Amino acid sequence: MMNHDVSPPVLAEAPPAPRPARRLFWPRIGFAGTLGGSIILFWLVMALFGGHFAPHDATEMLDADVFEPINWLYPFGTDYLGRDILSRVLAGARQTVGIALAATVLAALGGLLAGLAAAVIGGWFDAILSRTLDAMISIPSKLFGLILVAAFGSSILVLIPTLAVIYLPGCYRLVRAAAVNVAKLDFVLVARARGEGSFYIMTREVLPNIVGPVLADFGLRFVYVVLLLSSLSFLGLGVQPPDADWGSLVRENIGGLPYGAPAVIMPAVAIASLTISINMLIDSLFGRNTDRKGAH
Amino acid sequence: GGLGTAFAAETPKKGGRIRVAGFSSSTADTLDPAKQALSTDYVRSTMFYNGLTSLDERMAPQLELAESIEHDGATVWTIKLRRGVQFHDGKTLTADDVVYSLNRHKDPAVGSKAKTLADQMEEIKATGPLEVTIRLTGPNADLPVILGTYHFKIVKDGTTDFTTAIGTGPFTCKEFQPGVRSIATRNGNFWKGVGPWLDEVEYFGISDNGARVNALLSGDVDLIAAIDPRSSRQVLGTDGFAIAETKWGNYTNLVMRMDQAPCNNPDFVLGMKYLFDRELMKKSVFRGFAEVANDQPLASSNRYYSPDIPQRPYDPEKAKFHLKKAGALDSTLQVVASAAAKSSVEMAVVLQQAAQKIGMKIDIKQVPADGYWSNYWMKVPVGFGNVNPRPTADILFNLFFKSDATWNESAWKDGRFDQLLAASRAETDEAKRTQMYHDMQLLIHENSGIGIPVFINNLDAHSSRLKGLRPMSSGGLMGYGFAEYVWLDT
Amino acid sequence: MTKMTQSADSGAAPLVEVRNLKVVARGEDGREFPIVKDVSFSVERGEVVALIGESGSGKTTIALAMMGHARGGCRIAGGRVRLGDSEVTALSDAGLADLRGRRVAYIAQSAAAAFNPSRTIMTQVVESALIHKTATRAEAEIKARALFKALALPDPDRVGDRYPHQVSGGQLQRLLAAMALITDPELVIFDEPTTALDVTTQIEVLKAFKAVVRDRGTTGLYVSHDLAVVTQVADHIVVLRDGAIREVGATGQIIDAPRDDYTRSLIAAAEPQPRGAALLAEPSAPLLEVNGLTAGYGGVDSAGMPYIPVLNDVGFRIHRGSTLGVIGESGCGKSTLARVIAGLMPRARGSVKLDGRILAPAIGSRSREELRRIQIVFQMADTALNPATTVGKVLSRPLAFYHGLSGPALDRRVAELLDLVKLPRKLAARKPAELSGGQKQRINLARALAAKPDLILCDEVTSALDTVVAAAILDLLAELQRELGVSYMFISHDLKTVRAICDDIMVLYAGCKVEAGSREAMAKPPHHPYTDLLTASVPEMRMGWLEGAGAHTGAFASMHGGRVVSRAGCAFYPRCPLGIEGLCDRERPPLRPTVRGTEIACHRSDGDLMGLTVHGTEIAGHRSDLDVMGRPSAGQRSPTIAATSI
Amino acid sequence: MNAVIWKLLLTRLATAAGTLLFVATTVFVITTMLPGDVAQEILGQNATPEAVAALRSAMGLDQPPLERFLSWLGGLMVGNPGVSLVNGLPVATLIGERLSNSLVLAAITAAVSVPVALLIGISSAMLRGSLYDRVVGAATIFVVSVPEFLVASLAVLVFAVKLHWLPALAQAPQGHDLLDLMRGLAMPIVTLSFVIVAQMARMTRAALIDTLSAPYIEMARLKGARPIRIVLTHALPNAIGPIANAVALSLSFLLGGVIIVETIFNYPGIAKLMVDGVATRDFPVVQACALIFCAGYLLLVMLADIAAILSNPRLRHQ
Ligand SMILES: Nc1ncnc2c1ncn2[C@@H]1O[C@H](COP(=O)(O)OP(=O)(O)OP(=O)(O)O)[C@@H](O)[C@H]1O
Ligand SMILES: Nc1ncnc2c1ncn2[C@@H]1O[C@H](COP(=O)(O)OP(=O)(O)OP(=O)(O)O)[C@@H](O)[C@H]1O
Ligand SMILES: [Mg+2]
Ligand SMILES: [Mg+2]
Repeated sequence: MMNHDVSPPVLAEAPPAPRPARRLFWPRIGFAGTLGGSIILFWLVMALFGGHFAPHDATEMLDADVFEPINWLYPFGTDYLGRDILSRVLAGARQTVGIALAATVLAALGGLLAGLAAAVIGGWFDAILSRTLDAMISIPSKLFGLILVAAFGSSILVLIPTLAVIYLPGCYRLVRAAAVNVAKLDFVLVARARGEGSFYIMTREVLPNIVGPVLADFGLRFVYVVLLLSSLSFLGLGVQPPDADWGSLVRENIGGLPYGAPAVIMPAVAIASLTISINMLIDSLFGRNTDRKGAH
Repeated sequence: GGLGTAFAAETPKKGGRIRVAGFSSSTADTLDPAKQALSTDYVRSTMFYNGLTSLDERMAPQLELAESIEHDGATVWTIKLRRGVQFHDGKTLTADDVVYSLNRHKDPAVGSKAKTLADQMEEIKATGPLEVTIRLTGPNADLPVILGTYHFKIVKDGTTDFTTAIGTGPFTCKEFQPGVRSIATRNGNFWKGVGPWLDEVEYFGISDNGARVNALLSGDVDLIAAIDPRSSRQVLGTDGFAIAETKWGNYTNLVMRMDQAPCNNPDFVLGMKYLFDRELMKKSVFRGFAEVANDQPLASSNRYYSPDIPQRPYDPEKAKFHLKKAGALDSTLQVVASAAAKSSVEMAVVLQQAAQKIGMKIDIKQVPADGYWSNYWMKVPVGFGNVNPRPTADILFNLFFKSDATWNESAWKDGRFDQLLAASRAETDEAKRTQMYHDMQLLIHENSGIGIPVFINNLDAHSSRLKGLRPMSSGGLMGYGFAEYVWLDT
Repeated sequence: MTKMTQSADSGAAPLVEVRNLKVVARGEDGREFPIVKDVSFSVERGEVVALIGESGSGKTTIALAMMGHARGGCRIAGGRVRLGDSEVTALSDAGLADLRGRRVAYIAQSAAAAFNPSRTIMTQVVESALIHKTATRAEAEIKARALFKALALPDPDRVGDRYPHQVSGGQLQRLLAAMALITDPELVIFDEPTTALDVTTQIEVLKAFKAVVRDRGTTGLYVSHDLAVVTQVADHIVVLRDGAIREVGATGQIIDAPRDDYTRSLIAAAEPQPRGAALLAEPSAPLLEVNGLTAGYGGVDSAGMPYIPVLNDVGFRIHRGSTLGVIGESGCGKSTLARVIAGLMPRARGSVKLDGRILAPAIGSRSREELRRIQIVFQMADTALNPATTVGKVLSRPLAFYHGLSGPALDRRVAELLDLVKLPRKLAARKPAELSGGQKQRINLARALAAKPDLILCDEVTSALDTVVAAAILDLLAELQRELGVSYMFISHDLKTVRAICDDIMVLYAGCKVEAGSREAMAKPPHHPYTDLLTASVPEMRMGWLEGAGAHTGAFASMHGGRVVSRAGCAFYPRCPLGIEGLCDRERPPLRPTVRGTEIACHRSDGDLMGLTVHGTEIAGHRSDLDVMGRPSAGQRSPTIAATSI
Repeated sequence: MNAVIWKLLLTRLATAAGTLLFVATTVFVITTMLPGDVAQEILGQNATPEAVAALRSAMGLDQPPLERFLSWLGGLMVGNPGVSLVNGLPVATLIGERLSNSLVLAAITAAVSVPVALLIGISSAMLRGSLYDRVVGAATIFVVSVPEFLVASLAVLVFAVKLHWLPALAQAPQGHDLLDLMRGLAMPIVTLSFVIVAQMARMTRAALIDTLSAPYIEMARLKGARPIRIVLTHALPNAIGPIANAVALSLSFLLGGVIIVETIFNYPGIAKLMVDGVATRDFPVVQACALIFCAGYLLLVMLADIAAILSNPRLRHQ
């Protein structure tokens, strides 16, 4: 039963065959999934056009008091410099959704490829890759951040890969653990015996069988990236003022907490709403009906 | 609670233990007076050591370990020491200790922060068991003040191990862990006779402002340093607690390198100075706990402050005019800010707003606090600096405005200023000297590439049980010397 | 529905009554389709009723319904199942829990999968007794050991302390039975308990089951696709097809006078009729030539020899358009042989030539063409299919990969392939999880065919299939051979089938080639003692055969561990009735030609071997004079005999 | 202990050595690449070129990096991680107490959060798809997605400032009895648990669901086993592998990743030490910390694998 250091529903669910797919996809998502999906959609729209819906200029210091409570003029109150939080959250959607999503996808893809390759190719390749990434995990992200700012200066183009690099090893570990067990199964042997290349085996034979765990992990990783993003921005690597991603919004307004200022609560809520819905969507896509495996 | 309540004078009571939280602590904490970098170090050194002199509320030197100080022509100084002062280990103070303590600063290997100041002491020698003679490279009337600064505290002759502190100060060092905490217990035979009142002081740093305030309000600590202005409402809102505000002339300034484009154009510099919405900064960045400044480094509390320079207003029109003239409107300006320079990021944001209004685009580049001073400060065309007040205007000007000063932040070269500076130092007639300082301030205000929008006041918070705290223009926490004077009202 | 008046105590209501049972399954598209349609039958107390039908006909599904259980994706859609006085289909979850394992117990199709790998066998065997509090742990364990004995398990006192992976498949199957019987349930369900076993083991298991059922008067529902087996154990037979009942009757009647013509075809197919020898057999140069092949698992030592040796100096040839049958009991190295030839496993010694050209040991260094020409059909049907892809995709890939097919042409070819292996085209949209064991096996075969290979290594392709489908598949293989001149290496443990379809036969024992020759030559003695054992173990479709067979097969089928043999000696020695102490246990017998033109690896002369034909008496005779040679007597050696005499 | 485990141990230790060396090198390279060095950082605003140069040579920073690295490495080999550049104290003494603090915090947090996570994971695996499952799932995600500094500050505000139940600052464990310790560390522990519980819980759930679909589980059901029994005695033992792995990963965070908690609760732990080290370019300290984190991580992962093996007889009896 070595296939038990696989985490989630490995052989369980996999994307339906292309032809029937279109018809079959929706019924499986269910309520939670649809809800999650629509919230994500909402934030995506905001990421693109958030600016237009913003009641105020997200960066202007209105002559309002700081940390104002919720009121008609400022639905989410004002921040530590008297700026409108609603507008800033909407504007922050672009930073957060854009960067964090991009970085997470990058990390996931990187980890996926590396993990699959390690599992399928194995041998030295696997050993070296694993050790290297083990080492990377244990080098603190702050150092990474610093060195990267120092080396390339701070810009989104540096930020995204940095985040990705920091989260790649974790993803790799998971993928590899799952893939190694799939790669041992006969149907992979069949593909090898057919003379298929490693890439085909990685993507067509193994990948579909570990999509579940990978995505489940993706959901969680996204949360971490969002949070790390803010702390890197704090280091100066990342989103530059006056713009701010949601994490940074929470951070810069933390002083409002004693006054129960919505300025600190609302961005946190925004983060939660996005991350939760992403995970809801993923769960409802791949977490469920793993029980179908019963038949033999 | 309320502002200033703590300043009422009452008769002190002996005894008690307090916990005090500074705003920073790191493994770089040191008990070596020469190496001191941060207020946390100053607090410790004033607990454990004494200087030859000390500085009072108005930064005027008062005799401490020195019994008398005489000079001729402000060049050769003779210092007589108090008799019978004992170090914590019982050894009595002699001239050798003083000579050793002062000479250390000149040795590069020590890495003293005061090396530049110490270098002007050409010769330091013991001219008697309790007499030290110092010959300066040139006349300097301010030597007594310099000797009152934190780095020139007196240590025992030959001390090289600073894992603990053997000084003559009001407290003895019971425990010291860099970056963790230090515990000071009352020095039974403190030479002054009066004070200190407290039995024990535990001192450590909490770098997170919120945590610091919460620690105070939850009663875990009795006194905290340098709180964020935004937390003032929270502290004042809770009874049993008070805030001590110190006007001390610390400022965060816009640094425009006049040796680089675009700042090499006077119009640009002037335009930027007009672009400061000083009132808004005071209001929204510092919640009113600041003092509008006038692009020159001396605060109104300073005894050489020049009141008759007209205040430069926030004037978008004038700004636009000059910046247009400098051709800065149609190009994007990059301003570097960092947490290292207090509140510079917020100030930059305010500036950015103002610029936007006149159609000028400013990009803020926020950079890590780590290595800011070595990598960005004075290197980028437009950035921020943060300057603590110096004991004397002379030191301040010498450090930051003299044409050949290492930290001539804006690379501002003005022969007339330099002459005035040199003259003022030798000048012993107070009236003449004052006038010279006023002129120098005007020059800075007019021509230098330094924009100083506000002076930032320091806010300490404490429980009302803690009495005897007084503001000192040399810095927060009574110029870091609170330990000797405060007492607990039980 | 025919009431079974023949049963012991007529009058009393039958123990189990199934009325209009309907089970449906949910497909990928969420739509439900019936897999068991309106099935009704009943089982009297103390009798064994067999469910028989082709793979995929719904046997397992019905069996599970007896316990009110439906596999994931399926559900009981209608009808009722009554067990004694309780309506199974109406029970609550708690009610079902009380029923299961207590009043009705289940022996799963695959014992290996049914045991929890991380717990000792004993804990799992006694578990239901503890759950239902029918006994204290101590009592339960005592009882379990008794059962182990009764089920002819070696070392009954300690086998319980082992973990599932530490006992052989046949033993697991029996342990599973013990697990079922520990609570003396009223009804025991046997789901193809012997399908996965080789004949020699199968016989023991069957005998054990039968003995136990008889002694305990247990009522049984026996699921199988093998008429011959069912004939031995069942009183009544229910014939199923496509989830519907075709015929019900007493065993004798079904065998001798089947009414339904599907039943007839089943019976007809039971005895596979020999096919004509391959067309262009002998003259041509061999397609595949294997010499001195040695291989194994667990890494190699300094000498390049594997730590877990499996194959030992095996050599043979396969001619274009002909079939080599490889036969031997479970674990003798058949699959390993196939893997080595296919290049999936390194070989330690020896060579593999295709058309005279040596094949590289590893796939990586073989050309795509070489790979295409040799295709392998894996034994484990379900692990050989990617659970994530539909059957259609599984079949399309080789077509696209080797022959560059695409679009409609591709779809057409896929459909043809499904027809070839007698599967409905609609299966193309399904995932492996929704196929029955046999269906998967056929998909595997179809995938191999898709490559248009010259040689197919068939590893137990028909073992999981019922006679009809199996026969169809065999016909298909023969047809392809005739048309395309494909060659096969046909791995099986079913001598009958091998004899029927293969031109040459090779018998493996413990990784050694013990006998080989053309089908004709192999038809008559002399045989290697092991070959004889195999022959004798093939069940015949005649009631009471089992009891008869017991006489001698039992005699030496299960003398495991009775004698020790050095690695240099003859591996079969411990079970051999003719073994010569001091010779067979020391030297490995060389392959030698026989009078019949076969090769045999045995120290005994043809004459001695001739004498060993399958009659209890002769064996007995042999044994007695063996005993003279001072070996432990059969009584001690053969647990089976002990078992049958309780 | 048996052959398999020993073999694993040996190979792991060997590779671990390699990995650690790799980490040390990388960290060293990074620290030397970072602009500004310890001399500048010490002198801060007073860093005149000559002063810096002088201090450098005084500290021996003017030697070529490779030389410094090798001498440091040599020291390490004989068990001496060098002295801090900023305050001249031996790195060992700097780390000593802080490490034990960190370990205490990590240990207690683990002791609290792992059971909780398992409980959540198991229960939601048993009731998968149910409302409970969804709610709990969402809740765990919510808990992680709230920035930890927010959680921490909120906790302090409520329990220390408003209710005065708990101290706002975490006391370092020195001679307190366990109760004090728990009181002093309650909030840091909760905060940290918030961060790590989610991942462990989700992985547990996933792993269990995976095993729950194995045939032998169906068999257990057919034996009449009740759900609880099925999960605890049949599914769990077979899911230990992946669960242990997830736990290991999460716990490895407790050594290096707790900087925020250490700052907010002013808890002198090793994470803060490292951050200070980075800020002051005090590379012996940074090195030592990085190595400790790495070693801890490798150790945890190894333990996880051992757990996986022990839980799997097939591997155990190879
Ligand atoms: N989970 C499932 N979803 C959809 N269809 C299923 C599922 N399980 C089984 N089936 C279908 O139900 C039918 C009966 O399956 P079942 O396993 O009962 O057949 P069987 O008679 O036991 O076959 P075998 O002898 O190969 O085990 C098959 O056609 C199979 O494809
Ligand atoms: N991966 C493996 N590692 C170690 N030993 C193995 C491995 N696979 C198989 N074996 C052993 O090798 C021997 C031959 O296995 P193989 O699968 O070839 O037998 P087989 O003849 O195919 O049996 P069956 O008829 O049951 O399929 C068996 O004893 C088996 O236990
Ligand atoms: Mg079946
Ligand atoms: Mg096999």
